[in-house]
Amino acid sequence: MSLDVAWAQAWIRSSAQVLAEHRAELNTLDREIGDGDHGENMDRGFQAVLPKLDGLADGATPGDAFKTLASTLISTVGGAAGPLYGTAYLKAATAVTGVAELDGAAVVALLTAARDGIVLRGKAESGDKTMIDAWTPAVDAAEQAHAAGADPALVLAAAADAAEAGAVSTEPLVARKGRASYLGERAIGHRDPGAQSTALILRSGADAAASS
Amino acid sequence: MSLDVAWAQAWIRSSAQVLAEHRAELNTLDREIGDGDHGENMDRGFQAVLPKLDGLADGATPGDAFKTLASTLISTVGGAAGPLYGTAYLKAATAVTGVAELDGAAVVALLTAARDGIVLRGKAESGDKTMIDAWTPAVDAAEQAHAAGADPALVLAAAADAAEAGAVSTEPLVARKGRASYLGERAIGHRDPGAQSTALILRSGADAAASS
Amino acid sequence: MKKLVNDPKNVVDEAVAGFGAAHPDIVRVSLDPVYIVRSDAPQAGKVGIVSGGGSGHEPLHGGFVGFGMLDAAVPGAVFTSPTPDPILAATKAVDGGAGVLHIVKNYTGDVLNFETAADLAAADEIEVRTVIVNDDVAVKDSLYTAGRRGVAGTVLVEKIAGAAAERGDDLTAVATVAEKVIGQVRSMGVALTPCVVPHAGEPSFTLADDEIEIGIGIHGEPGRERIKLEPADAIVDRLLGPILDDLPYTSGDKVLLFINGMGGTPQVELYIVFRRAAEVLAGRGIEVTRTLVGNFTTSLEMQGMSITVLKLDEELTALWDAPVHTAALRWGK
Amino acid sequence: MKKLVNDPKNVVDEAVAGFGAAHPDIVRVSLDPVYIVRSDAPQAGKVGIVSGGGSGHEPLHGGFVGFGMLDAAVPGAVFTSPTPDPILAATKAVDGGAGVLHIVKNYTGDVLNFETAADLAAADEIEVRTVIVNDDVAVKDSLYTAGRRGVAGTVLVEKIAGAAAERGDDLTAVATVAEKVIGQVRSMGVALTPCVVPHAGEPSFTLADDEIEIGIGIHGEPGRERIKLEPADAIVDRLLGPILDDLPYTSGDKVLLFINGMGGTPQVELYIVFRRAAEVLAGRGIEVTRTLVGNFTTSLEMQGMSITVLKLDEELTALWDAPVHTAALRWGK
Ligand SMILES: Nc1ncnc2c1ncn2[C@@H]1O[C@H](COP(=O)(O)OP(=O)(O)O)[C@@H](O)[C@H]1O
Ligand SMILES: Nc1ncnc2c1ncn2[C@@H]1O[C@H](COP(=O)(O)OP(=O)(O)O)[C@@H](O)[C@H]1O
Ligand SMILES: [Mg+2]
Ligand SMILES: [Mg+2]
Ligand SMILES: [Mg+2]
Ligand SMILES: [Mg+2]
Repeated sequence: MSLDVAWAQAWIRSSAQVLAEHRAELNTLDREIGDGDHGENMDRGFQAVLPKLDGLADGATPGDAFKTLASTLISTVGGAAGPLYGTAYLKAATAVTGVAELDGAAVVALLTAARDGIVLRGKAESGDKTMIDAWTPAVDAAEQAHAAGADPALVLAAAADAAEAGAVSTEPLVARKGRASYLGERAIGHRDPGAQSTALILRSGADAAASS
Repeated sequence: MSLDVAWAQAWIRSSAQVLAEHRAELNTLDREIGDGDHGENMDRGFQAVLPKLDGLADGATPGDAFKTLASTLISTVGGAAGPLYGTAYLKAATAVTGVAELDGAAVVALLTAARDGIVLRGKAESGDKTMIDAWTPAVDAAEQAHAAGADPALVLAAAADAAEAGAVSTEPLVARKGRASYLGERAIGHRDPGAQSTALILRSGADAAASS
Repeated sequence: MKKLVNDPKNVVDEAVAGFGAAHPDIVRVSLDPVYIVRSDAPQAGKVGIVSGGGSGHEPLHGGFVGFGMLDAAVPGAVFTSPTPDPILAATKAVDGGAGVLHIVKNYTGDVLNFETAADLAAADEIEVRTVIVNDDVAVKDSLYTAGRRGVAGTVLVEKIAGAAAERGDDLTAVATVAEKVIGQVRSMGVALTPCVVPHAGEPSFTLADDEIEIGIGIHGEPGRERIKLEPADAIVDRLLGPILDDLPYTSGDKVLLFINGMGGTPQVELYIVFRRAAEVLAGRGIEVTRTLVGNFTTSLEMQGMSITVLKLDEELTALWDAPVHTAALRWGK
Repeated sequence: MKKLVNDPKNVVDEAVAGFGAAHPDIVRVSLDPVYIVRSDAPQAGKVGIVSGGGSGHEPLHGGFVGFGMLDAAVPGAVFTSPTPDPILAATKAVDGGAGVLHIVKNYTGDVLNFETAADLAAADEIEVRTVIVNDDVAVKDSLYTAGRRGVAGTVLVEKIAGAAAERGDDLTAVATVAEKVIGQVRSMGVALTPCVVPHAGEPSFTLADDEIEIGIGIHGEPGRERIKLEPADAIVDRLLGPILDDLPYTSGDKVLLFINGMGGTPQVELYIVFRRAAEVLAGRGIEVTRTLVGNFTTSLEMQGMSITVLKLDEELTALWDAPVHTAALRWGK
């Protein structure tokens, strides 16, 4: 199992499939505390990148795949998620530029850069009930797994587990960023859609690593 | 029992009460094949006349009461029913001008003038599925009852019976006048609201005569 | 029923009062009897133009009172034609000595009440001419019906007759141009949902979740046929067919294409409809030279729309383009 | 869901195409990427004004493109802010060398996407200034929220900034007047019914038959509180209170009072609301000197309305009165 460009492509393809399958669910989460389009937005963006993946040049790196994904998300998703995920993948791509195969440290760098990109654009802190509440636990778990000597696939799996728990952890929160922040106490009891899509995407990445 | 101004006032008051009671029913009939306001329209007009009835001068005749009713209906009902019933009562009032107490012939003259007034304005023929399908049988029945020697109250009762049957007889018809005419075959099976209000009004007149 | 109303009985009075308060530069309103006139009425020497009908079709007619269009509008109760009194009062208020044109939609109640008002005005020595708008091809114009209904085409009659009066045409000339528009304008509509009359409190009709009513009237009167929901383009084709067949418009004709919202239809949908209608007309060689898109003749909150096509010539085009300054239609001034 | 659409995926493209076909005298449209510009863009030496946001709020923003208002509008998918590409393309299309003002409603997505587009424009040496409209007092403006939302007050910002640009103000001056409007305009809305986003096919939220949502957002975002239906006057009072308290308007102030329909509310209801709002303002000694009533910032077919109050001075009044010629707002030309 090596985290090369084939893995990056598999991750993106599997994310597209998973997001398509969860489109309605993400819309529903967003309808409850936002405007109901998050599934639609993510699906549009990830479907749009699929044809472009095949066009990657010979010798392309994972970073090239993420850069393609970033620019596609920026130009097709719109809403809050478009710039946030777009920036995340752009920063992730930069963090691993030129690296043909990611090791555990590179995986941690990639996830950290992605999370930092989102914070740079969206200014959310932990506990604001946003996708950051999935990303930051994922970054922390990845760091710990890597420090404990886990292989890259297991680093990703730890990140995915933590992101899933992080998504669940948004349920009792009041939101302080994004549309859900307008709701005050009424947001309590609902899971943040962006945190949920982050969990789905990171799980896809871990699964792709496990089977690649 | 005499058909004097007190009877005319009692008739109008009882019509107002009966129309108020059947307001929703007439609206529903009109909703099915028209625009749903016939009960509203009739109720508005007859409620508006009530305060004016008390203001009739001493020595007023039934014709004066009908004239007051006519002008009130014309100025408050609107729609098709306002001018049609307004003209009916105006012509009826003219037909019995100055008569203090109506005999059977006067009742027939009153009903005939009312019906003719409606035809003059609305140009409907029998079988067009309009209020004429209640009025014309009523006029015919009144004539026959009078010819057979019935007293004025019984002439009115005969008219009321015939109007009720006439209203029912509109059910199988296709309409050729009024809003229901737009419906073609789809009007079949529905009773004409104006024919129904005519039946209610003539029944009120007969009841008022029977108890006056 | 959820509506932004106080007592349903006061809907028209309060709305007219609000309309007067919102547009004091354009209109003044009378509340007893209820009518709306140009703030500068009467205009000496100008033909006055009065229209009216049941409320619930706003901006028709009050929204079209002002320079270059109506001199007065007479709103009846919701979906009920006004009585003769306010029509007469409005007619008097706008009479500038050159006579008054009544523009009446073809419904029995409207025709009869305006007729009585015209008789009373004549008794007061005001010359009144009446034109009856009957543009709705959903209804067969035959001896067996009350004739075609007047619907959204009324807006075009009011605009063009208003421009003719404003340029100084006499009563006969204004009536003639109004009749010309009536002769050349045809419409047909569709409802996706019913509307709720405030005093009734329940829907004017019911449609299943997948049904639409083709040929709907503007008071929720049932139309030609009830069908399953179809794509917008197919619905447009269904409406345009009878319109174009009724008054044969031929290749090379210039027309005004008017997509009218029934009140509750989002504007994106009206433009989707416009796109297809323009496409179909172009396919027949008919040139769309003027357009109007929006909620102009509504049925309260009904979802749906109507398509109106008016055959234009130079005169009508110029009168359409002439300045107008009303609450709902304004240009050139 | 019953809508006049073909494939829900094509709603925006088809509506924009229809809009372009309906108003060729005012705009031209690009379909890839999707944006709407003045037919005479770019205007050399004039500051360009670009706004945009999710579709479904029509006539905002495309209906306000034209002389004296916007130079371009960029519609995103329904209720989803546009991506940077079309914003950049529209910015380039209207740049006449004097810089471009972006008018952005305060939603995270809108702010971020316009931000990226502005960065890209700067890289192309187009000077861009951005103003963020946040007039909705239903949302607390605090560190603990994304800040107040931009709603119907946006129309007033666009009109007044557009007039400033049209009279030749430079970019700083146009941005300054836009900020002045933003500083003095406040709004709050109510929903009686939800709306249905075409691709979602189900209502954006649910309200019981006797419930209304006070403080609704224009995407169907829940508001401040859900209450039982009340008479129109009581609802108006509930909305006006927070508006007037947020920006203390004092006796003697002159204001523009704007009653905005959410799309599915009949016009009679908007005027009933106007009547009460004007009454309340008069009671506080606040003079209504300009008015606007109608569907200008909608949420598809949602029933409901919002009230917007803008404090006027001579400059803002003159800019409001200046000629404008767009599909949805037109006077003086
Ligand atoms: N400032 C922010 N920082 C981080 N994430 C945010 C921020 N604002 C919103 N989000 C995320 O974006 C998600 C909503 O995305 P989406 O529905 O696609 O966009 P929109 O809110 O524009 O409709 C939220 O669930 C949240 O996770
Ligand atoms: N031309 C006509 N002649 C006689 N009666 C008519 C005519 N047109 C309509 N009607 C009667 O009027 C009734 C409808 O009255 P109403 O609902 O009050 O008026 P509108 O149709 O204007 O809403 C019909 O049921 C019918 O009986
Ligand atoms: Mg969303
Ligand atoms: Mg009726
Ligand atoms: Mg009626
Ligand atoms: Mg969105």
